[in-house]
Amino acid sequence: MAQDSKLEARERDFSIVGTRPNRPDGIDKVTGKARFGADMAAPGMLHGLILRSPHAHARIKRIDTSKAEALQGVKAVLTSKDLPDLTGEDAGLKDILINIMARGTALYDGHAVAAVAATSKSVARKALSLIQVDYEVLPHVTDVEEAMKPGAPLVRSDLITQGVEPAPSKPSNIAKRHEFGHGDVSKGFAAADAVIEHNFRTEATHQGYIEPHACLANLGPDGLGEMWVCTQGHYMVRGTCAALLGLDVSKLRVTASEIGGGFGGKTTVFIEPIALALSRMANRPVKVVMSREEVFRASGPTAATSIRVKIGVKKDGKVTGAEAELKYTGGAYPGSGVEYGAMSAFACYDLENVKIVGWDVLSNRPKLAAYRAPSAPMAAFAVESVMTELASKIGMDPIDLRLKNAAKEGTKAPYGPTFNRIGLRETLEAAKNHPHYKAPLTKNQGRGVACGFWFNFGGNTCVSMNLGFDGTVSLAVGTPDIGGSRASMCMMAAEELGIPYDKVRAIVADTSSLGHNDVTDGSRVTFSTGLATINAARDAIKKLCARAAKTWGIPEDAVVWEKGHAKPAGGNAGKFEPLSLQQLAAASPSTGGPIAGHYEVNADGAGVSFATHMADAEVDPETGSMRIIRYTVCQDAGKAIHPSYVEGQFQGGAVQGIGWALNEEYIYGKDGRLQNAGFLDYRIPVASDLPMIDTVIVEVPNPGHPYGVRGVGETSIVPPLAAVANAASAAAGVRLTVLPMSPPRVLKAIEGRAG
Amino acid sequence: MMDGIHVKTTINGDAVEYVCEPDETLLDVLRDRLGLTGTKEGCGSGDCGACSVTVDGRLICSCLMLGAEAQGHEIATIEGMAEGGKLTTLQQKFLDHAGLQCGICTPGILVAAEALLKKNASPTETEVRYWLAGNLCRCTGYDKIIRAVMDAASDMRRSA
Amino acid sequence: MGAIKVKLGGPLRSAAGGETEFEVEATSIREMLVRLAEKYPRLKPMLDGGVAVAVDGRVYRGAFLLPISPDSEVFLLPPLQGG
Amino acid sequence: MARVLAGGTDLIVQMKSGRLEPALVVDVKRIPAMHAITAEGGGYRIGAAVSCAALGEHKGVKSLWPGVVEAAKLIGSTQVQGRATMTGNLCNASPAADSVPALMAANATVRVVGKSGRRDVPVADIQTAPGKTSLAKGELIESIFLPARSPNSGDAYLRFIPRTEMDIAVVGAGVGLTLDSGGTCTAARVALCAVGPRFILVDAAAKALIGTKIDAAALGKAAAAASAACQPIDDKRGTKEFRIKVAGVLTRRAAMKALERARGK
Repeated sequence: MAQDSKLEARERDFSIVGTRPNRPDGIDKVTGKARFGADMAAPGMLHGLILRSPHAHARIKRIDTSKAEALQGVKAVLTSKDLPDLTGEDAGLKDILINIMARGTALYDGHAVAAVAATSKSVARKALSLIQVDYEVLPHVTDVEEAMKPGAPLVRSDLITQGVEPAPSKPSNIAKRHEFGHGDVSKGFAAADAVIEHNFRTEATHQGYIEPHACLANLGPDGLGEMWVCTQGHYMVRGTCAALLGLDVSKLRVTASEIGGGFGGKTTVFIEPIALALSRMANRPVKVVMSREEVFRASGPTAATSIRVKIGVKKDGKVTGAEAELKYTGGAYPGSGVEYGAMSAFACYDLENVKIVGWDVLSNRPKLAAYRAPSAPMAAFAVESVMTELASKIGMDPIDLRLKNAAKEGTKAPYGPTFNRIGLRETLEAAKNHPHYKAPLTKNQGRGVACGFWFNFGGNTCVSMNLGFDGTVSLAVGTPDIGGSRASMCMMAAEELGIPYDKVRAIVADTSSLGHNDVTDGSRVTFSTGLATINAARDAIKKLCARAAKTWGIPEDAVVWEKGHAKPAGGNAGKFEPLSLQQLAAASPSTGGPIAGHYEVNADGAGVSFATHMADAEVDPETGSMRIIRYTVCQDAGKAIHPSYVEGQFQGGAVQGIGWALNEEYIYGKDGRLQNAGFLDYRIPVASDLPMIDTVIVEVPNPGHPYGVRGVGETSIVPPLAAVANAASAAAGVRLTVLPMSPPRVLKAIEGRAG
Repeated sequence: MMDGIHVKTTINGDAVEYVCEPDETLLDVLRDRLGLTGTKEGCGSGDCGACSVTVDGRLICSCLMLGAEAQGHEIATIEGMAEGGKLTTLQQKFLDHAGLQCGICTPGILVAAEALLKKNASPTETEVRYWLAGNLCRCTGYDKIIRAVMDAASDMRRSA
Repeated sequence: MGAIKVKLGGPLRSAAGGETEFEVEATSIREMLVRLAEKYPRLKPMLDGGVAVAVDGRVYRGAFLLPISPDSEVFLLPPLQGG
Repeated sequence: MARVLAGGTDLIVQMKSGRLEPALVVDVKRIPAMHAITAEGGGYRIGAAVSCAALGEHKGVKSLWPGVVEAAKLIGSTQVQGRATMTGNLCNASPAADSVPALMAANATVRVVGKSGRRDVPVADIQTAPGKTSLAKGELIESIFLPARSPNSGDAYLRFIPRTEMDIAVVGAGVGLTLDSGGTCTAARVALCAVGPRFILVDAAAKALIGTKIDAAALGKAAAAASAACQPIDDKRGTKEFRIKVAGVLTRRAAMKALERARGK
């Protein structure tokens, strides 16, 4: 049952929610005490390293590990033959197995082919150099359009396209076709006064978290194991490792370290099962830490895309038809996430006629992982670029054009369902009324606006709350805290219980101490862990009231909870001095024992979220250099629990989007090898590249959360690619359709512009 | 294997001795041999600044210095910043301004920002941004970090 | 029990030969999915692979015991992912 | 194989990546003289171990050859400048080294020391190919000498990078100029980086400036000469076409900046 559907967002006076207290993990993080993935050591620990394919596509003819095994200090050498396939019918798990260690064929530059565990890093390095691999290099393909062509080198020999009728008889690199929409687009375009169609390209980008993947694993011969991992989901790590290595889930205890950024990239496993398997072989703890180069070559970047968008409008700005074809490649495995691009592409608009087709394409690139609103930013880049072009074509203000077509409550979304209460219009109005929108621009400057949408979701969540005899509260959650969520959880618990914020301490519990929790993803933590925390608090309150009732000798339903105290419900209930949480907790040994609150749910009703961004760009027309000189984010947060961290999510997403728009890209050589596997040439924004990022928190409550919370983490990366492209195109005087808008591309476009 | 090198140095004011491999970086020594894991490794090539420390007061990346080079020098790391358990103004401002999300870049940024404020008590926003250009942060978009540093500088000027 | 109109999105639609709407008798999401797979076997592999179900605009990834009625708007979607 | 360790910002990265496995690393920072900046003949001698950060704090060098100092201050981050040296930048022999065109524009020399004694060599003669120098086995650079500057002279270095910091030059241009009392250019040096396997001293660009008041026409000619001298490659940092165009743009801009300095502004 969706228990939470009964909870209604209500206007209430919050005393803690909406304030900005310091985070509970703050002092550890400003003093260097916080322990991240690579910061843990264990007695007898070995160091694991992974050997990776230097080829984009190659058959592994032979691996000779004998010399490495003979090296003093080497305790385990592992290849795919040490990882029997236990995945059964689970195709997704099979792909993970193939990805963590190549089985016969290396599918991309950086694909793992062997691993070692040794007594020191230097011995492990030496051992890697002693492993001999004979490769037969195979033809490769990294470009999405090339990969779709008939006759392209086949990434997987047995892939038959799904979603196409009749099913093709021959394998290809196309995994799936997706289609969404409603109405009749040809009728829509026929009714339009202006139609614009463009092709767009975007390169793969990386989440760029500063902390490389790291884990410490220990697995004994009895099948009992422990892991310390930087991950967005330690239950996911437990489940996946257990399934791949044939272990009982409950015998594997996984602790989530502090996590140094994830943004979706740590929602799956790469090194964790390898570390565990090495530990099993060596019967010693093994630590594996990726190098930055490995992170770029062998973790999970985004899709690279090719997108065609066509939109038609009436002179008054009403969109009559909208169509998109999206081609995404997410590496050598199905699952480019093109469906999320397809579903979100036109989700900002109330459209009668809309059709989106998505193609999921394989190529010799690393296996994609999620990146903040996965797949939506590229689709929004294409759609919002065309919307802005249409606005200028019909002489309409770009915000007015969007307002004219904005999705609202009751709009049938292009991906199917009908929207409940949403806040797109409010974000557009906030942008239009912001001083930024009216600020003058000078020569070589341009302003861009774009909207963005993300679904958000809930998922399996389990929270436990324990009251100490001194009346303080320990809160155990199972969703790793990436951006300050422990602070938000403490705030919601304190709000509900009616006690001060600093009387609650939240921890991220290990997998043996709390029931299953899904990964920290889908902007779900403040929503679903928050919802579970509030309900765990209500569960505790119910018990507190029962203890008070018992103490007073009155019925339980004659007790109410107000401002941290149990009180008789009214005059008829009797006259008793209110009992504080602290008093009830102190007395609990004599009223029935310790008091705790719990809540378990598969949360639904996350509430979609929208944003409108504005960017000002300035171009150096002689070099094509583009700077962002002003930026404003207006986003619907539903209800901001800790506004500073909401703003932080807005700002962080916006800047990641700015990087994606201007400089970040995977650059492959003709040999299919990644040429920029480092922070030197994979150019994420640095402090001096940026202005301050203004924020406007719009609050249109989500009816699916007791406080009205909507997830905020992901939506902020959806509009900036387009907002920057629109600003940059205005500054350069030419429509820029290829990301990143790196200086050589911009300069070429400026020199090629008509007139 | 090459023979280890015996090094005597000073870290956060304390005399420290260790033996390291000749090609081992100061970062590896700090983290793996001395348990000073507050200094982080984000890239190992001097491109992210997470391993920032000072050597004789000069800001450097500890991944670009050998452990053997520390002989006779004075090293300062994040662990030495909060003297006697009291946060510095700068550390406190990072908390007040929510100048961190995941916190992995925070030690390096604090060490770098402190070095800036020792050199320049009244930096402009642009000066702060350029000084910290070598400290990558992927979470915050830098806004709140810059505000925290500017506010700390302002408070420190007032109390100076 | 009444006939539920189920609308399809994504590859389900293509797998169904371009048909976008199906009618099945069901009172809950789970029952609807079971009936749909019985009635249209070629949808089964994709249904087994995981779907999200939107009922009256709200997307469910798990709560498949949720009651649905003939006036519910029911949409089948690919399972959602996030970052 | 032995390697000299100065700032280590290139060497240690190469060692860690396994590209280089020296049998011996010689830390020249232990030689006190290597840290010195000394006035000599109206110019300055800069020890091989002087970090870019230390150089940037030296008021004398900064006022004499501001272009050289601004180039040195572009190498990497604040942290990298705390260790990196101009000598290391030169000996690493990457054709994209920022400090080298500025040193060439300043007509700097280096003092090479080896078994057979010391010799002074123009900066331009050190790098011979990507990763290769003219230094013989057993030789190392002891110091860089920045000569005295003629009156009414100025220098400047500009580079193009995609971001505002932290990148390797896609193109770099260093210009040194001398004017007579009437404002006519009497001497000029123009040097480029990252547009060929070696640094390029563009005599044709210098000639385009000499004898002019460095007006728009002369600047245009110098820019065209700089572009014409480029032999760049397409790579992850930029295209051939882009580098050729931007080499001209930067040459013009650097010349204008050097001109301002020569005029005492």
